[in-house]
Amino acid sequence: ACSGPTGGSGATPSSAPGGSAPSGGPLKVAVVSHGTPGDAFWNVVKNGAEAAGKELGVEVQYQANGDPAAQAKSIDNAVAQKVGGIVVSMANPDALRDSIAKATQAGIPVVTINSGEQRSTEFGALMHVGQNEGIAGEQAGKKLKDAGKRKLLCVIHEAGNIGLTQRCDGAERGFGTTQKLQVDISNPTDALARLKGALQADPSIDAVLTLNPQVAGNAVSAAKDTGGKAQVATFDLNSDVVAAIKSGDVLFAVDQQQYLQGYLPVVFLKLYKDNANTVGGGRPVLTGPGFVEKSNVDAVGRNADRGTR
Amino acid sequence: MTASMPDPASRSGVLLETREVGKSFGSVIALNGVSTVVNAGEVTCVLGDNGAGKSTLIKILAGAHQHDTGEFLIEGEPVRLSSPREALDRGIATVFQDLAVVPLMSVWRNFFLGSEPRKGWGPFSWLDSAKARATTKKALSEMGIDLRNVEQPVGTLSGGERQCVAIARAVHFGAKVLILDEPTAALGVKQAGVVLRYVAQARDRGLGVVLITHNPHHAYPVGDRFLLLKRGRSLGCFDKADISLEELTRQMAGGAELEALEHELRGMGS
Amino acid sequence: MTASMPDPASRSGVLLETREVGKSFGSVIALNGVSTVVNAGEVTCVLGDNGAGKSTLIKILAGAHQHDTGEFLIEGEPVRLSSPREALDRGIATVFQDLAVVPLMSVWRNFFLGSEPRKGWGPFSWLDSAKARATTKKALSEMGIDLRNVEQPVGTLSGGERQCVAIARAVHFGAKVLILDEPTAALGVKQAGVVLRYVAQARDRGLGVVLITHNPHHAYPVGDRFLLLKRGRSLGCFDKADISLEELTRQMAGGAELEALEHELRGMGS
Amino acid sequence: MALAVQGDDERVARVGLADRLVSRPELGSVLGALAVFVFFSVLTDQFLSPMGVANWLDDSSTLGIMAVAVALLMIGGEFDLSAGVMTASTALVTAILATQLGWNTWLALLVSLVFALGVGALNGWLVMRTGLPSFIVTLGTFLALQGLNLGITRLVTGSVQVSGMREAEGYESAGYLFASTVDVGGTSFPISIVWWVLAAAVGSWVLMRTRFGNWIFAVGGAAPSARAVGVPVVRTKILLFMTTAFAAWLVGSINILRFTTVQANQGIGLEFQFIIAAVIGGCLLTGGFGSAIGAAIGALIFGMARQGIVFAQWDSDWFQLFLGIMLLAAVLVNNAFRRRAERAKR
Amino acid sequence: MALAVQGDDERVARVGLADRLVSRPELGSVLGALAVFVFFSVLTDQFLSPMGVANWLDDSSTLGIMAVAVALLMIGGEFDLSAGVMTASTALVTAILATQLGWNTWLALLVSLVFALGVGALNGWLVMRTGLPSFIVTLGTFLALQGLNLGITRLVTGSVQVSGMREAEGYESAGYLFASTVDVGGTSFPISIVWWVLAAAVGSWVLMRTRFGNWIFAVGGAAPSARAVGVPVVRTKILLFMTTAFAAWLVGSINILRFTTVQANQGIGLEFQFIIAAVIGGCLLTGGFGSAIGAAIGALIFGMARQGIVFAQWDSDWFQLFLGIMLLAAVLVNNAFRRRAERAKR
Ligand SMILES: Nc1ncnc2c1ncn2[C@@H]1O[C@H](COP(=O)(O)OP(=O)(O)OP(=O)(O)O)[C@@H](O)[C@H]1O
Ligand SMILES: Nc1ncnc2c1ncn2[C@@H]1O[C@H](COP(=O)(O)OP(=O)(O)OP(=O)(O)O)[C@@H](O)[C@H]1O
Ligand SMILES: [Mg+2]
Ligand SMILES: [Mg+2]
Repeated sequence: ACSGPTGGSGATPSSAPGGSAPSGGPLKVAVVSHGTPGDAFWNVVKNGAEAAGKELGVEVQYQANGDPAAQAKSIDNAVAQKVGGIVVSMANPDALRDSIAKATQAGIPVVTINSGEQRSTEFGALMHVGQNEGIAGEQAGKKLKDAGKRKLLCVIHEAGNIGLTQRCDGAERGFGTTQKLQVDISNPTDALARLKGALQADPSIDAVLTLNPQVAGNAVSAAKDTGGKAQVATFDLNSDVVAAIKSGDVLFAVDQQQYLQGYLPVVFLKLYKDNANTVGGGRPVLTGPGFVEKSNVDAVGRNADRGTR
Repeated sequence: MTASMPDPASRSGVLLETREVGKSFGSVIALNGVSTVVNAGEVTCVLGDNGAGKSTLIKILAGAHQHDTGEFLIEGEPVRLSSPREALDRGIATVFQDLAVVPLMSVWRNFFLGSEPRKGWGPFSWLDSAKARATTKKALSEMGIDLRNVEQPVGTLSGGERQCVAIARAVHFGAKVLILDEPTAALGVKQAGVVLRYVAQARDRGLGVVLITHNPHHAYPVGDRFLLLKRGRSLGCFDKADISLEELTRQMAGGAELEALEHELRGMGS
Repeated sequence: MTASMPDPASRSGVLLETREVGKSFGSVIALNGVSTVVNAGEVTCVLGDNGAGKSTLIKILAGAHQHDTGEFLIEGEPVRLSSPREALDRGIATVFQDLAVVPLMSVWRNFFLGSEPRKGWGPFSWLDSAKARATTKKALSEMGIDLRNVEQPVGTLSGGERQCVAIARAVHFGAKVLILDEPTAALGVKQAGVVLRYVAQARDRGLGVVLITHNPHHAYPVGDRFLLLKRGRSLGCFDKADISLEELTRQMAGGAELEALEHELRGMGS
Repeated sequence: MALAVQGDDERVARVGLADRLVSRPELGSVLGALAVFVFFSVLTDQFLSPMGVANWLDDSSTLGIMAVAVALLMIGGEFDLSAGVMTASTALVTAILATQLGWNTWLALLVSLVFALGVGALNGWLVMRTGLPSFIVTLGTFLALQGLNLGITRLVTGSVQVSGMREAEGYESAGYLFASTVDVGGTSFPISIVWWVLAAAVGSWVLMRTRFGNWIFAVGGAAPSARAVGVPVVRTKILLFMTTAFAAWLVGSINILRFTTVQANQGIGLEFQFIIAAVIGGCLLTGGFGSAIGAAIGALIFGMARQGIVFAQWDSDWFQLFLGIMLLAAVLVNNAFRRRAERAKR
Repeated sequence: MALAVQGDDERVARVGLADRLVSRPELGSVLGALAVFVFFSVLTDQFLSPMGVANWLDDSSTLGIMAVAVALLMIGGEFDLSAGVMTASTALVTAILATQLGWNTWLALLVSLVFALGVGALNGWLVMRTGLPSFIVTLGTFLALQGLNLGITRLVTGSVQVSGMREAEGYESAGYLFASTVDVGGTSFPISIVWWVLAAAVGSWVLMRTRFGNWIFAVGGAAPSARAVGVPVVRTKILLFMTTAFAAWLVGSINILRFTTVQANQGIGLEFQFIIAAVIGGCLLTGGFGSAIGAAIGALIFGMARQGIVFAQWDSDWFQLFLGIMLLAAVLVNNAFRRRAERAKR
């Protein structure tokens, strides 16, 4: 494999990317995300990265922490390990600036995923894969507006989670007046009851956007129990949501194809190391948002259970 | 308190006996080679300084501790009681020095704690609380304690009333042997009199009684036998005939040694 | 323990005086109209049953409780001590019945707890631990307690040793008045003798001493004045000349009433 | 016999009378529940509508089942921080066995029950055996279970949730027991409300009317004294830990059968809600005092407040603040009541 | 004088000797730290590299600062569940004042310090005033602060994070104190490590060498006894709560100046890590026993294990499981040590 310093991307001030990796052994890639451990969305990212690692013979190591300080420390850890590449999601870019700088200074190529695309180049990242939670939310909002909805309820299932807040804010941009509701993902009974309560309290709500497939299931029950006027859209899939899309209970699921946000960076880093390829030419590689609707649910749905959609 | 007398055959029998019983806690030897007997229809008094091991001895008799050395016999049979429950089941009821009441629980619940009367079948049995309340009220009023309300938490009773609850409980459940650890310590003279009268009564009903006290004036009138302990060892076990009240008092206060001290203090005094 | 005598002028002075002092806890009247004096160079003994209010009285003297009624005077000046700290600052040191030691802390830390010797300036001062250790060791060895190690937690000492730590501390910090609540209860006869000798010594140095005990044999040799309490009320305050040991013993055991009881018990006995 | 010694102790002064009323542990919670109920009934229209009522009863129900068990444990003088995650662990065991191994739902539920009781017994055994505070022991099992939940779920399914219960054999019959709804006047009430009422009733009955209940008060109030009069302290406490685990299994089963899917990180943080409900219901954190009914009402306050806030369309950002203030207020009021009661009775 | 009464108590049998060694509270944590250190040094290459060392020292540092303060509080017999969120609250106050109101960083830090000390004093005052367990009181402030953090952040910024500290006036100088790095042999170590060592040193010094330290042990070991000999119990305990709050302010300031941004939900759950570090470090949950150095080492174990797991490339899914088992093992070992020590010394 060639490991020449070709610097195809102007974005990296790096020296030899391949050269800094431990000689011999397989490429090591650290993935550092801002999802809390056990988060459904980020689980798919993890699966994507691990699948790519397995296929390409890359050692992938996944760390997740919602606390930006802990995320920064995970990046430092990866730098200390002299990994061959770092994949990081930047929900809170400022907090990660110094750590990412440390990585690029050490000649480790960094790929940003999911959030923080505006700051990606500024921080010296190789490229960005995926797209802002805000944009995903905005498009979902637009789509609901196009469907003729008047009033939207956006459901945040984890208090203070930055990614979820960005999605709801995006939805508001795309849709207009949006009401926000906070539920507790760790207590499904409470989530259901609160959804019902919110729909009852404001009967003018005719659309619900949930950010987690389990909450989507709750929202569907809540909508049915309160008269069935409100329609549900959600982020992410599970088998229940797939069934609900088929039956028309769920209008659509936003599909950020986050599997790719895990998978592609590993491939890109491998290519970069072996072949000095870069992708995107300084612009983000978009993974979505796609929408899973009645029309395409059959094709997509099968994979939700495997943890790849 | 029905005054039914047990059959005379058991009246003179040896109920409890310890032979050279000893007990250590870690490196502390709390009791060492103590022998005594408790006969039916007699009162055995245990006397001694603080820390002499009185409570330790009766905790062995009551199943709260196990002895390390020596032998402990109940009606001639060597035993090793593993829990207070077992002692109770063998008819040995105890009033512990720290009373073993639960302050936040009501009087009647404390009274029957560990020996609750039940109604119903098997796992679906429930407390016969009406009976428990009535029995508690009766047992206490027989001791001269007339509580307004047996639902009152024990923690709200005065020390003396609390003591009476514990004693009434032991008398109620004590089939053969009644053990009282300093029952009169928290009591005024009048109540102490009632307790001593109780002891005498239990003795007359044929129970064996073990009475612990600091006060020779309380022990002497009711006792038949006096076990003197000092720092975990026995100073001897005297029958009432062999010892006078004055001698008992002197022994307990460490009389001889004190007299010497008294002289010395007078000498150096102002 | 330097043997410097205070000037004779203060020797016969009244150090502490209570006039009809009373104290209630919620609805419990623990103390009611108790008067006594503590003179320099004299020992005032407080005697009484359990729960008589002895500890409550000396806690008022020691600043741990405040009296509700009556007057409390220190050297003629009416006061109301708000904390044990204040009492200590006025030269009144106390050995509480529950000892007021912290079991998990080392001996020397306990000894100086609340009155730590310090080096350095203002907020940056630190414990003079070398001095504290040496002082502790010296004060204890003067009491005849030779600890291997003053770093040992107090909780690992025997009850007697623990008592001696508390007493040595009080003697060390007691400038004018020394109050001892049942100091001999946990002690064997020998150690009790040492404590009584200490009391006598403190008295001879001109301190006023308040001694509480259950044991008239301990009280009589050293006491100059005897305050008898019963159920929160004073039975009287006697000078040594006015009362004999026998009378004192009888009073404490509730003698007269007991004699009546004794007759009764004999009558019904076996 | 009966020489009249009588309670006329001259040392006891006046005794308050009206104060006798305030000595029930659940009094504070009943008043609190009334206040919250009236407040939201007046403030919002939907709160008193049949559907609104069903809504807050539903929310209170699973919390209430746990609160009753946790209250029993707390009265028994112990703590269980692992109770929240246990609701997820039991659901996960059931779901994995039923969906991944294809077991019959009933069998899966049974194994999950055995698992729960085992964890409860382990908690109790560790606490009793080592003499360590239950806070630290159950904090350990809390963390361990949390790790197991995530690790095993990912290992088995590759995702962080297990779903598909609906297809499992025996789902219908089990669902009927744990997850059906009961129609009352056109509004459907989930059956978990029945379980909640049942738990409160059984808990109260056990506590007040059985020998075991007597023992619970005793081991929490004064364990050495209880042992001295023949109460099997170790057995009682271990059984209490197992009761909490059983309740967690019940709630886990209700959840998995009702929602047919379970997330690996479910249940985290709920342990505090259980404790808060029990404390609002009048349980003493230090043991020996409290009531099962009180805890159930504490859960009701919780549910009403939580849904009332939604009905009133308040910003849910402030919910935690409200919760914290409610907790502080509740314990202060309970505390004041108890002090008055104690003062009155001295 | 000195009549030789002497310690020859015939009732005390043999006394163990070698057992004297095991009576230091921090012994368990030192051994644990050594074990973890050796284990990961052998297992992975990078663990001992300068950057690796910087990494786990960094991770341990802020945790260690808090652990020392929490250990002091725990030795003083109290608990603070609000300590975790406090690290976020103080950072938020600083950030909002500096970025939204444009205050000078130093002034913002000062106000935030006053806020922290106020909350600490409130915690302490409530606990001492009401006599309630600190668990329940600080659970209340924990919830209230959590709500305030979220509510106020969203109110002021419309999002759940505050950023832009770098542009604030005085950022440079303040950052120098709290968030700079120190180069040692080409590797940069964050200055928080210095703060951590300082906290451990000051904590130990206060605990072992000052009068206040003596009082901490006393109020935790036996508060009534301490009061009886003239220790100001209330003042000591309130000061301990304020110390914890001060440490939270220090950590909050380090975080906000280093990362220049703070999220509203930061810090939640960390309170358990502080408590765990203190307990691993040998502090007794019931008070009166423990060491500041031990807590600092407990944090070190935590940091080494957390980063070591990453170095060893273990699956992070199982981290919590590992943590739970480590906690249980640590307390069991500490407990066994202490029992042996006590048995030996009886
Ligand atoms: N559980 C225990 N662990 C260690 N030592 C103990 C224990 N129980 C008692 N001891 C010790 O054993 C000795 C005897 O104690 P015991 O309670 O039997 O004395 P006592 O004669 O009842 O004294 P008192 O008159 O004060 O009640 C004491 O030195 C005590 O410290
Ligand atoms: N803090 C308190 N709260 C309520 N009641 C109290 C308190 N302290 C003491 N009492 C009560 O006051 C009365 C007198 O108690 P005190 O401790 O003074 O007795 P004592 O003479 O020292 O007895 P002993 O010989 O047992 O030490 C007792 O009835 C006791 O229950
Ligand atoms: Mg005893
Ligand atoms: Mg007393």
